[in-house]
Amino acid sequence: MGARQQTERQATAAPAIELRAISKAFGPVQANKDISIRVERGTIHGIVGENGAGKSTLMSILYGFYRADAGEILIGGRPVQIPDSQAAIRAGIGMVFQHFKLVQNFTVLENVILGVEEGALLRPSLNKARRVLGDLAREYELDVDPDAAIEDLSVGHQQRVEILKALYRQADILILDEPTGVLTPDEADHLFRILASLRDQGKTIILITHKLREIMEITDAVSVMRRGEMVATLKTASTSPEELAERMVGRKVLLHVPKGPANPGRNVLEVENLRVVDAAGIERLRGIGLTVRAGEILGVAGVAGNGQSELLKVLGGFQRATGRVRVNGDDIDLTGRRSDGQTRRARGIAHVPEDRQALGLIMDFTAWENCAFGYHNAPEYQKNALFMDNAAMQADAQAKMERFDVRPPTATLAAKSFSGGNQQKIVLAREIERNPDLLLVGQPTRGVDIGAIEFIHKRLVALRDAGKAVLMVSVELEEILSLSDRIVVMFDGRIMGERLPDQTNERELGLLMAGVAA
Amino acid sequence: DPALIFDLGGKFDKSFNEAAFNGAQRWKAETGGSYKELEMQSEAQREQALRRLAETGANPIVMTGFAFGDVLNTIAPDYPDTKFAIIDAVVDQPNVRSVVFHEEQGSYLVGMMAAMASKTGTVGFVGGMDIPLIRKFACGYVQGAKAANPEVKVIQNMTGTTPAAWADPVKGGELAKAQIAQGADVIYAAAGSTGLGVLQAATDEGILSIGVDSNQNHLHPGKVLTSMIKRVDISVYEAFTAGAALETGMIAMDLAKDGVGYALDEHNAALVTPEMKAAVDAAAARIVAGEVTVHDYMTDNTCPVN
Amino acid sequence: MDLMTALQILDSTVRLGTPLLLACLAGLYSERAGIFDIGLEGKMLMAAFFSGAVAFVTGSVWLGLIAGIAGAMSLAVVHGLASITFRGNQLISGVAINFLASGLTVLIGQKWFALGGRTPALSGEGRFQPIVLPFADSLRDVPVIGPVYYELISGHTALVYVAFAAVPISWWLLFRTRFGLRLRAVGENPAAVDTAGISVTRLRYAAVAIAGLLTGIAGAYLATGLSAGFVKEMTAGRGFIALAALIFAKWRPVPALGATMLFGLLEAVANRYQNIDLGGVVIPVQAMQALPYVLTVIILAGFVGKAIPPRAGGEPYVKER
Amino acid sequence: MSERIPKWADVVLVPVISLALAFVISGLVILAIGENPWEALKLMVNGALGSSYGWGFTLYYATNFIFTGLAVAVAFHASLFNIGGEGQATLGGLGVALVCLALPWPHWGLALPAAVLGAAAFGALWAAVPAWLQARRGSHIVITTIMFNFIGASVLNYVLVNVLRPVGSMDPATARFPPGASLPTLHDMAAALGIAWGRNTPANITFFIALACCVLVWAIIWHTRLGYQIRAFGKSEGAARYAGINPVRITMYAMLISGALAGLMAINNVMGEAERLVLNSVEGAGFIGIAVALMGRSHPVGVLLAALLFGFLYQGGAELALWTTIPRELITVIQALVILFTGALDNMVRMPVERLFRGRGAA
Ligand SMILES: Nc1ncnc2c1ncn2[C@@H]1O[C@H](COP(=O)(O)OP(=O)(O)OP(=O)(O)O)[C@@H](O)[C@H]1O
Ligand SMILES: Nc1ncnc2c1ncn2[C@@H]1O[C@H](COP(=O)(O)OP(=O)(O)OP(=O)(O)O)[C@@H](O)[C@H]1O
Ligand SMILES: [Mg+2]
Ligand SMILES: [Mg+2]
Repeated sequence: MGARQQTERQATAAPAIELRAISKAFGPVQANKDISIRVERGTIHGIVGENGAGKSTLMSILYGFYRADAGEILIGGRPVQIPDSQAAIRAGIGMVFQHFKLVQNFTVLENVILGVEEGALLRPSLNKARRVLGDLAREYELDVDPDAAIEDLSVGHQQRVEILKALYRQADILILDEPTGVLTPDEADHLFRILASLRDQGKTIILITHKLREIMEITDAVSVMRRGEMVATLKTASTSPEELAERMVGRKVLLHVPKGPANPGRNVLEVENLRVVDAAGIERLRGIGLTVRAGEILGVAGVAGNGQSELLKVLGGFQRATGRVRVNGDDIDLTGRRSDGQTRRARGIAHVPEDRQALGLIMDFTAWENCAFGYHNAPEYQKNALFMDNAAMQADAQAKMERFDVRPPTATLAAKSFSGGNQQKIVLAREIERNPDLLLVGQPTRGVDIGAIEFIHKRLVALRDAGKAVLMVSVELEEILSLSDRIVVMFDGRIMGERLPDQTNERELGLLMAGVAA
Repeated sequence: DPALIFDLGGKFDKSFNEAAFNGAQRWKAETGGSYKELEMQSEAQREQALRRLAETGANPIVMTGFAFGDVLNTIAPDYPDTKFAIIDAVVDQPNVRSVVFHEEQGSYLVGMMAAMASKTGTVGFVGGMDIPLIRKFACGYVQGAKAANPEVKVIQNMTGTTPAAWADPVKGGELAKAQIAQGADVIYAAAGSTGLGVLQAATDEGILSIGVDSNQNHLHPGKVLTSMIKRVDISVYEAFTAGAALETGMIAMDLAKDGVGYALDEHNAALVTPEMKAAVDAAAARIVAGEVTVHDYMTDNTCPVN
Repeated sequence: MDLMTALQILDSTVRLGTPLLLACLAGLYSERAGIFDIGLEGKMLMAAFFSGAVAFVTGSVWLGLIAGIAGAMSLAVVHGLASITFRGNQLISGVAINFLASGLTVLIGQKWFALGGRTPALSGEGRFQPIVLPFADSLRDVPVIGPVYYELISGHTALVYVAFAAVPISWWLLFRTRFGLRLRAVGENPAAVDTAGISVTRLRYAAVAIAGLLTGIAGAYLATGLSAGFVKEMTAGRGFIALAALIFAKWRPVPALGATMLFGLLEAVANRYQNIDLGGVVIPVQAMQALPYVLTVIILAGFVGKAIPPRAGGEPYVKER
Repeated sequence: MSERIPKWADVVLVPVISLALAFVISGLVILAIGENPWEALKLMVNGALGSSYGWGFTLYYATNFIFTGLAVAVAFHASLFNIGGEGQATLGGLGVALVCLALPWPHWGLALPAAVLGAAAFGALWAAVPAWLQARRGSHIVITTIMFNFIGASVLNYVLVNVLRPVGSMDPATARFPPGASLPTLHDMAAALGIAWGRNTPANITFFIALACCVLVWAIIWHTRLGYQIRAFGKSEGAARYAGINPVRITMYAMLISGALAGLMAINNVMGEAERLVLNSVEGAGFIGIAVALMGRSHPVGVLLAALLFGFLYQGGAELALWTTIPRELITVIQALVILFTGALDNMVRMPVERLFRGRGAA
């Protein structure tokens, strides 16, 4: 069906949302250029596009977080002004941001009532919210402990809180920006069930995601953005992932990286009985044992918060632990003075951390400074005993960025001015190009667009094929299944089981991740 | 024209510098002459101020405060035709007049009065920073108090160790209250504007206080027992009057020269009993006559009594 | 130590702790809303001056109080403009405010009264007088309770009671009301507040204004409650001690009471016991004067642990860079 | 991201307009107290910059502020707020005094290096305790450095009154340092080169040490591994730990350098100017260092410029107070306004300037 035909039919019934000729610039960056889009009432409308395409900006304008430089917004056919989020909320719009807007040390209830309190005193509002949340939980399977502090909740639960916030404000139109980036497949399925039932009740949903599978599964229509422009709006039923990917990136993309059979060699990493007790006295790792061999990718699956982060931190050298870890047959100090990232790197362990912004990069440093981060003691970066060789570091970074297709390939830009996908490439370039014996990698493609996912996956496979050991932690089962040569599943600080990718499936892994021994 | 340089405390400190200012004003009023005055802005400017005044032809140049001593000692030889007068320090140069006060004598007298006015047998002393000058005040005060009443107890406090100690009336008030709580019913304050807090607290709590440097009796009429006055004004007035013919050498301003003393005026007349006055005046006479020596803390850095 | 001595020391603690408490609570509101405030000292000083000056000129301590609050508020507005509207550096703004107050008070004071920055001494209605609470006199002779009530609880100026009342009120306001919820949220995550449709700017201005109000009372207490008039630099570093207490209290109102009173107590003790003679070895007065600060360091090192400030503290809220 | 206005406008135009604003308001203040702002300005500029004599003082004050400013700046890079410059400089003075009085120094060339060591060591020592407490015990460095300012004042007071004061001296100060410890002033140095330069001004060779420290700090922060690690730690402690940077060690190093720099100020004021140690020799320079570092955006060049500006204000203002009836507190007000407008309200100027440039770009 042609786009024109579609537009004609919709002209009769007023769409839930219509944006006309929206433009927005951040200084020199034109984030949105003359964008028009219609979203029909009672549908789920997907928006896809590469990192930095302008999706979040567009939605933030709709939600009154940013103000457009030009353009018009119509809700239910009537033009409205949305100067701030209060106006958006009044217009029935709710938004779940890509980076949650929750107050970390507040309880769920407090977060939910923030801004829509009933009166000057909190108690009545809290009571009402507790009641309503109970109802919503029953209606949409949105359970969270209303008295838990946000910082103690898993990301999945935090997202539920965001959705509850929107529903509590009786939003008719719900915008979700990359909601599944941090969810397990189970949680994602759950979310989609919720979204579907919301749609069935007549609510309108806009879903931004990088995962085309999700678009195909749940949306009714999909809009594609590229470099700040709207390139197409399509009926989901009449398109395919391949077509969407091509329109997004402007070229053909491999959605699955081809990979030959593994050729595992000696044990590179041997972990025995690893235990970690955190500052609050909670045991985070309860006797982990695993091995990774040269020339293989070991995938560690699990719901976030089941000890994978601690495992990576221990191996990366910035969390104390007990037990035994050997790399290339040599014991590694887990508690003493030599238990730090520098020593680990000297042993040939490279680490791409889960949280690139908080750990992997110094956001205010330039790209070239970041490209030496952790390896700043390396001899090639030193001019002499006293000074570092900044020129050498820049040249080195420039080369790495070009090889890893970081865009823009400008080594003098600050890390924070790269998009998430490109930030991830910088970290990967730094760690992979060190040619480590063992690469630890957490959530390699979280929040990264498909073009970049393809690239990152290729590099990981290439590293494996070069005979290196890779330990990959990911909450994306698809990624785990397609990249790993062996899979272990973690639950509650333990290894629940080990599987081979061609002998298992998402369902079985999902059960293991839920702590149900298969 | 003569010139006057105030120390860092500033012209209006209600005590030392202000007394100097008053002396200069009196000279001005009486002679109709004009003079130049400067307030120090920082340590590094002492030399600058002295040199520039000397170069502009001011004569004599009078400065208040021992902190000038060292600098004056180095620059005085460069201006042999200029006369300098320094208050509170001894500078051994041919063109310098050094004026030192025997505050211990004045403090001795007010110490006696304190001990005699005290009903509790406990009197107090609040100093500013712990510097030798203030210990000199304290030591004289204790000697006087013990002379009047050997049994008397003297509580001594210093306010602090930073220059803020001279300008913290709140803390001054608290120190006074702490001393009152320990039984003191007459308190002598030698602590710059911190002392204002001491006098205030004493007044509020219904006990007596003793002012310092200038006559502070009027601050709380009927509540300030007396003030230990240090006639800086006279020194300045005399120096200005002498003009370029200023005699150099050391001048000791003591009781004999009326350089120090206690204040008696309409504000405290009712507080000072005839016996008190008689005793104090007698002691003053004996000191002048050399029959009684008040120990000067500065001579050996110790105080015979506590 | 007998009861009377203890009570006198505690009484002094209350007096010395009160300005710290008010300033500390002021800082608490501001920093809970994400605006660092190292200008507490300056605002107190400004308030002390204007309260002293106006109380002298009008003879009314209440007008003085209002003027003091207005003085502190005007600096609070400057701080708000710098750190909220113009998204400037909050530390710089605070430093500037301290300098501004220290200069302006003397400059204006000299212009008005020509006493080198001092105001003339206040008396009578120009000062806050101690309030004797009901039954204080009649209960005085009841053992223990009587003296405690008479010496310690009764007999302070109105502002002391205001300061103490401000503690539970602040707790209630911050943790039991909508305003408090929003205020705390804006210091933790202004984006959350913004996306909830609440004005970050307005909230932060409100917090800064409350800080102005409380420092205003603190300054007025110094000049018209504790002393009788303004003397230049009379805050003598109390704003910084209040800041230390705030961190000590981990930005909570009730611990703020504890922390400020602890500082007050340490100072009161050091005032009271200055020349301690330990069998021939006389502890120098300097050691006693340093004692409160040394003890603070020891307590901090030993018992308090890491204090985590409000997460968005010190950062201007910028949506679009 | 923010290339909305050309760099020159950001670095030169905006600060200059801000400064102008600060001076306009200062002018209004002067007017309000009944004086003539124009005359005042002339007097200030003349007094501070109009002669080699004025420069001699301006540079002297600036030297103090460079040291304390650098001290605060280095700590800032590690995200540590060192309010203790005052105390560290005080103790630095003690170090200088002990060194200078220890030996009958034959020549300043020998005394200077020793005094530099003494000053740096004592300053660093006074920063070391708060640093260690922060690193190991999590005690907030802001509080501990404030406390150490007070404790330092007490220590100095005790030492000067009871230990180092010559008997019979009224002044709580040390004896004069031996002549061999007397540093060459700018006048002496210029004279050696045949240049006439104001006599009897306190500016001395330490100014060049301060300049060298600017270069040194710049080199350390941006060209050494230590500096790299300090900056990384300052930006993100979590990331620093990931990279294997030891937080305790970096905190200690940063604060030791910071304290040493603050301590070095004593070379200028104690050894170079007073040639003896007096109470309160620091005179608040430690606090001005905070303003200098903030205004200088923690960059040595910025610190240098801000220190010069404050040196100018200090000297110009002092001249004003010396020769007119304007109270010296006017300087404090002008300083405050300069700090406020250039440091905290700079966006007030930047925003309209941006609009101006955007308008021109569109046209
Ligand atoms: N607050 C901001 N200030 C300045 N530039 C911004 C801001 N937010 C976004 N941008 C820029 O606008 C462009 C669009 O960003 P936006 O976040 O809308 O992209 P996106 O499509 O959501 O990307 P992603 O898939 O990474 O979430 C980017 O180039 C980005 O650099
Ligand atoms: N407030 C902001 N100021 C400046 N740049 C911003 C801001 N917010 C986002 N950006 C920039 O926008 C781009 C994408 O922004 P966004 O936050 O949507 O993506 P991200 O989460 O960093 O990336 P990804 O979606 O790939 O994970 C990045 O270049 C980021 O630096
Ligand atoms: Mg994104
Ligand atoms: Mg986005």
